[in-house]
Amino acid sequence: MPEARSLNGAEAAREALFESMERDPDVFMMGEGIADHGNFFGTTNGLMEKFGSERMLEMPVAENAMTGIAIGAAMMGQRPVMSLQRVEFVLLALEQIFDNAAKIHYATNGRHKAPIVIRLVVGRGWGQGPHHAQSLESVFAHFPGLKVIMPALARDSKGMLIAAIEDDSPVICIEHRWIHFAKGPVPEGHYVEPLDGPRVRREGSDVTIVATSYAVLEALATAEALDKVGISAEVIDLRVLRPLNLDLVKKSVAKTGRLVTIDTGWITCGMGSEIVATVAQECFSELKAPPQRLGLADYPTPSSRSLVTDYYPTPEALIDCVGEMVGAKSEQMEAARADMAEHRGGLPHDVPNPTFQGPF
Amino acid sequence: MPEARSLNGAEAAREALFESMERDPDVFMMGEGIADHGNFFGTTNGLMEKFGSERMLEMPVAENAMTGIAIGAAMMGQRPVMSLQRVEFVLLALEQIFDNAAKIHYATNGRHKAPIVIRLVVGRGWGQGPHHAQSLESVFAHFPGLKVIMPALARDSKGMLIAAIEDDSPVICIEHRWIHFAKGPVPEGHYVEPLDGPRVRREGSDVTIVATSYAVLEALATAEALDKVGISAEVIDLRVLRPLNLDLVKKSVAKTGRLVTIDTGWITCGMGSEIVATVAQECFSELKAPPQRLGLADYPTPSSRSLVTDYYPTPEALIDCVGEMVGAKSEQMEAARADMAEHRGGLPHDVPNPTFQGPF
Amino acid sequence: MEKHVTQINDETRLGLYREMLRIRLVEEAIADRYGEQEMRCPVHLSDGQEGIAVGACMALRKEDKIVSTHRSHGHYLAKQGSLKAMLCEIYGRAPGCVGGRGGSMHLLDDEVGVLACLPIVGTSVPLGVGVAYAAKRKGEDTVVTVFLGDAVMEEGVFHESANFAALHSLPVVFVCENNDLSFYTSLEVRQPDRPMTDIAKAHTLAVCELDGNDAVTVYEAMNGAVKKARGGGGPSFLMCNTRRWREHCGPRYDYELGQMTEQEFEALRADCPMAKLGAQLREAGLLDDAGEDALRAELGKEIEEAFEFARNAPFPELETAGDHVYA
Amino acid sequence: MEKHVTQINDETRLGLYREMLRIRLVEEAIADRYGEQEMRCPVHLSDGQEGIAVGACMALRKEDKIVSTHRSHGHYLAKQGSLKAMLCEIYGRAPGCVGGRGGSMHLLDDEVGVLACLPIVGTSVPLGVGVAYAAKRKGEDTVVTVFLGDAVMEEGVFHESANFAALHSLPVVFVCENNDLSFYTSLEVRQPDRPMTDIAKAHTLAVCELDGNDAVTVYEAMNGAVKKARGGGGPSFLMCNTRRWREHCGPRYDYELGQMTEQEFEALRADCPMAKLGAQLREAGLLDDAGEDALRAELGKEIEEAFEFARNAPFPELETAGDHVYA
Ligand SMILES: Cc1ncc(C[n+]2csc(CCOP(=O)(O)OP(=O)(O)O)c2C)c(N)n1
Ligand SMILES: Cc1ncc(C[n+]2csc(CCOP(=O)(O)OP(=O)(O)O)c2C)c(N)n1
Ligand SMILES: [Mg+2]
Ligand SMILES: [Mg+2]
Repeated sequence: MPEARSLNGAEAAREALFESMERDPDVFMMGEGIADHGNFFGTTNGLMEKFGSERMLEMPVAENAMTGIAIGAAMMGQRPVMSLQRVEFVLLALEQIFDNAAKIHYATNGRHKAPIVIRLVVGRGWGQGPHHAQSLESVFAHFPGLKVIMPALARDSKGMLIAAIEDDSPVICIEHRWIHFAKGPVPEGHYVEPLDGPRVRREGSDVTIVATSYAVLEALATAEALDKVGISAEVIDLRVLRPLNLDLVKKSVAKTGRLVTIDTGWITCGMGSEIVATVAQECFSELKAPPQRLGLADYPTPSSRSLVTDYYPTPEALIDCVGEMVGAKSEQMEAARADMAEHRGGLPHDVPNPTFQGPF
Repeated sequence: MPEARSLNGAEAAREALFESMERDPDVFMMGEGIADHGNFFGTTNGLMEKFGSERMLEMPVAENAMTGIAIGAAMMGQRPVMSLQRVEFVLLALEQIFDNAAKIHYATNGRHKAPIVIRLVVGRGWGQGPHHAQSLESVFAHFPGLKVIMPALARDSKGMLIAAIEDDSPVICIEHRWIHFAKGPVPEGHYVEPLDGPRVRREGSDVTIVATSYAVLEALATAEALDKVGISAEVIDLRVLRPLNLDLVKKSVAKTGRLVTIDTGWITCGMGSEIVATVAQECFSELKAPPQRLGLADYPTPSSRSLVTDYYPTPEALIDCVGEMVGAKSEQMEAARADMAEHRGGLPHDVPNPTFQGPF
Repeated sequence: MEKHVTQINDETRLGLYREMLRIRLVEEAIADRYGEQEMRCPVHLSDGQEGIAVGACMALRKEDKIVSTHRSHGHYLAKQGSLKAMLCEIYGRAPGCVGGRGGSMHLLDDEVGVLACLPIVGTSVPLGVGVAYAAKRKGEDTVVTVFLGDAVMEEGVFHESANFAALHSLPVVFVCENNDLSFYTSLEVRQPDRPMTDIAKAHTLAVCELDGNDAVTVYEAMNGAVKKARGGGGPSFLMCNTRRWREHCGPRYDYELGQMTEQEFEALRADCPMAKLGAQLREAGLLDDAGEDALRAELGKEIEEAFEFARNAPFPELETAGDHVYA
Repeated sequence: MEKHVTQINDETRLGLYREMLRIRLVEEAIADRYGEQEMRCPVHLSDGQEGIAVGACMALRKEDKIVSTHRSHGHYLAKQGSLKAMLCEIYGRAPGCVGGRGGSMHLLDDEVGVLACLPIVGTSVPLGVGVAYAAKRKGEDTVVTVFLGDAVMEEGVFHESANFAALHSLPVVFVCENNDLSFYTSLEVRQPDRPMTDIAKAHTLAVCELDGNDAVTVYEAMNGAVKKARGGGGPSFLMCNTRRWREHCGPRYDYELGQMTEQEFEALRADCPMAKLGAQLREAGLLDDAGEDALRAELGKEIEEAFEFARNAPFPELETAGDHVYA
């Protein structure tokens, strides 16, 4: 595998698109404003110049037909990468996704395929409000026939997107805006990060934390803080939400006996429910403490910064949750909290890192 | 409460509609073919004659706008009962349901309400196939702001539907076709079965079975068979899937130490996942055995009868699951299976009872 | 739309008749046997509407593609989809066109370009447009025909799809079967009073309204639309007026449900696409009783055999039920 | 559509000017202060398009309702929505029109009929139609105005909603603000080359195309459409051509992003709805420098005060964040 440089998630995704379009003329991008000056959160820089408007297809604002058109084209061997700036826009196209994309291979007895990729961005950010900040991964993950992925590390933002484009099944790729800003090593050229399941991102022995997308980055930072106070957390990056392969999670829980999940979406009927249920069912005797779930507060996303203070699962909430689970002393938890606060360097809670200039 | 007669679920729902429309002029029905000769699975007999086309509003085939129109009318104090013959038709309208219906009260800081009822029918039946037999309750149950109900008993088909119509929040009412055929006592006149949570339908001490909709009827029959071989099952009818109140389930598990859930939909990210996760989290020390989940096989619904033989959770599967959980002997399980077989009287697996004439 | 008057030859006219008769006999046979409860899936029969299926598909090449709806038997057969595979599908048997997974509402025959017949109203429309878009990208000269009912004009996705097809001048022909009904609801209860073709025109589709019960007219209009599409001239919309004879779903005639009187029904049925062309053929000396009998015998035999085949075909193996979830 | 020439009086003309100026000054003030990062929500500014908001809303009664889009400041203000509540909402403060829950894309003021401004393209269209349907059911003579951008014409839900409004002759006026853009994509990349009004006509809406940068024209056309709707004459569609000046979302002018040259931008901005009416008023002796200054001072004061109010208003209490999930 070629040498790695440090790129952010957006640059990494851009390379995935670039490499894929260069290798395979059947790959094309479609969406609304995909080559505007914002370059789709920085993931399409220069692609229009390189590949032209035929392969950077600007679409009418009509998500339902757009999705059906993508599926129809994919049935004929094209590989469309449909990209929408917010998860919510695809709510208009769920009939196409659930009935056609997810089922076409099955319902044609294997005759047809729909190798489409649908990139959806979770609009966490300043004041996005009720219609622009949903995540909804567990909704997609309910449907057999779909693959659902959420990359966290920049390396995956590239390698998993390439894998998705090369996959013969329809792939929903949910990209959290804040992973677009996060840097990490990214190999040059073409490579694939397989869509085969979770990865252990940090080993530990006291508790298993299963996180997804941006929460992985937060969990890793929190795990550092916990480590300093003597609590050893294993952090697992879920990566692939459907088909769901929890072998690694079960193995980890067999070791730690404790499980915390962090959802990017709402907790009720979320991914954490599925993970906890599976672990309760299959690692029953290994569990030392009741498993716990973190995720969004159970109401729509309010816009005002004062209302979202604890809407998203915070490092503090994770520290509390893990601390209680392992029976940590209050001094330990205080220290871990203080460490996290220092780590954030006084940034307000609605800013992921200093490069973030919100709100759009 | 007035005296009860025996009606089937469809007749019970019809009475709910009749009573509600008679009491409140703001209540009206809308949908496609709602007063056709099939009378919407027998739930609208005579309503057109009684209330006229203004209140039995035949709509263009346009589910997305239909839903938005219902919400808009509801904002102005109307109480539309939108009815669709298959759950799938509403996939075209999920943007309206998730963004507007679910969030309008929250996002207007309590100023607006959307008192709509959306009745959706699960098309289990002969050869309905991949696009006409989905259930999807857990998808709706993911969204704060929606109420999601699935009546099982005829008494609830009426009383819960009346409650839904009188509720100021949007209610998704998922009606399994096969509950339309099942008879039970139904009081006359107006009464309400509150949307407050599950009900224990049968008491037991060895295992808690949480079922929904048609599965409740099957679970009750299976519990009889189990009882005869000395296994005492408590059967809980989930009824209200959002907001989810699991107090009764937790109490039951505290007693039995064992939990089986039966989903009407797919297991992964289904209601059972949520129930098992909550129980694992909150009744950890009371559990004597790993909780189990039943539900649809993890693929789209095939049409051919030979392919659906064990697609739906069968009484046999439930017997096996419970038997293993309580450590029953194989003779016990054989006997319970034989009893269930006798109970079904040799009916093929795709027929709920002799009145069923399928397929539409 | 430019009028392409095709000198339709006798062979083609006879072919149209034959294909209509074939569909008619198949639908009647399904209706006859439906009560046996061996075809355990919903069926939306299309007798009375054969003129459109046959007229449209006769103007297509084998490589051309079609997509259709819940009421697709006629389209599938007119495009020469395998009869045996269709009946096996309806009977839920393994040799069914999708192995018994879909039933009557999921017909498919890739060999002859029947790509997707799907039961959700409007759902196949953008698929067809996407197929045409792929053809255009690849520089193929395939034409895609999108069959749709009048109710599809009410679904947003039709408009979205037509907009895109027009914008990119795609090789698509939208063939609208206007039978006035959605379930049992008339057009006038669902759409304002105006020619539906106005909608298609507004989307800049080339438009033609015609008697869907006249297969020759449909064929000629279709020929024009296909030529235009194949030549890069962009999408057309044929509005074909017709009536279905049977209940929305199932084997009974509409009057048997009390939707209309038997007289009304007979009046409606008098405008039969098959009878219409049959009379012309007889007048032209191309068909007589003997010819008709021979045709019926030949087709009857084929159909009988296909039913036999389907009824005796094996069911799909339960163990395969979970195959092909992922490609 | 029938042309209702209203004898527009001087007061109304001055009123139109005043309201445009008010919106302009508000948007400019937002743009000026946006960089402070205290308004932590997206803003879609509407300067350049005020003629439509003001012309349309001036023809409405207080009880009449409007619904709008992501770009709703102008509509909200023209319908006399509370400026303080709007700014508080944008600043995320408790007295915001929805208590800080929605931000700029969820404005609402029930008191004056601003029912729902929502960010998902097309989502408020059927809501507005449903509101009109309720009014009709209840026999009220309320008129509902549905503001929409040109991109909404591409969304299926527009067509579905227009079909229903026409079918039931509902008291709706669709006011389409055609600024040629969706994000930064021109109409020609999104729709085929034809008048967009064809679509509305095909749905049997009464149609009028006009210069959206001429508030008087908009007002007059709107008067006609409202009268028609109120009288039971059914829905209309006003296509108002205009241009937005700033980036799709945010405070910068479009040329600052390199979307066009500064010259191009200035040419575009020369067609200013405010300047246009201002010149007429001056010519008619209804406005002079002193009058303009007084107006600006008065409005400037109101706006300044509203900003002061918003910036000093309390944030909503965190404990209330979970209220009102269920009614
Ligand atoms: C989205 C959706 N809504 C409703 C239905 C139920 N439905 C099935 S067929 C049909 C009527 C369609 O009428 P049309 O398109 O004119 O076709 P026809 O039955 O007349 O051939 C309806 C409403 C559906 N299948 N899908
Ligand atoms: C369903 C949906 N698709 C896409 C978007 C992203 N989006 C926000 S505004 C906008 C442009 C809409 O253009 P138009 O309706 O003409 O309004 P304008 O911005 O020009 O005022 C788009 C595509 C959205 N909000 N909702
Ligand atoms: Mg029809
Ligand atoms: Mg625009």
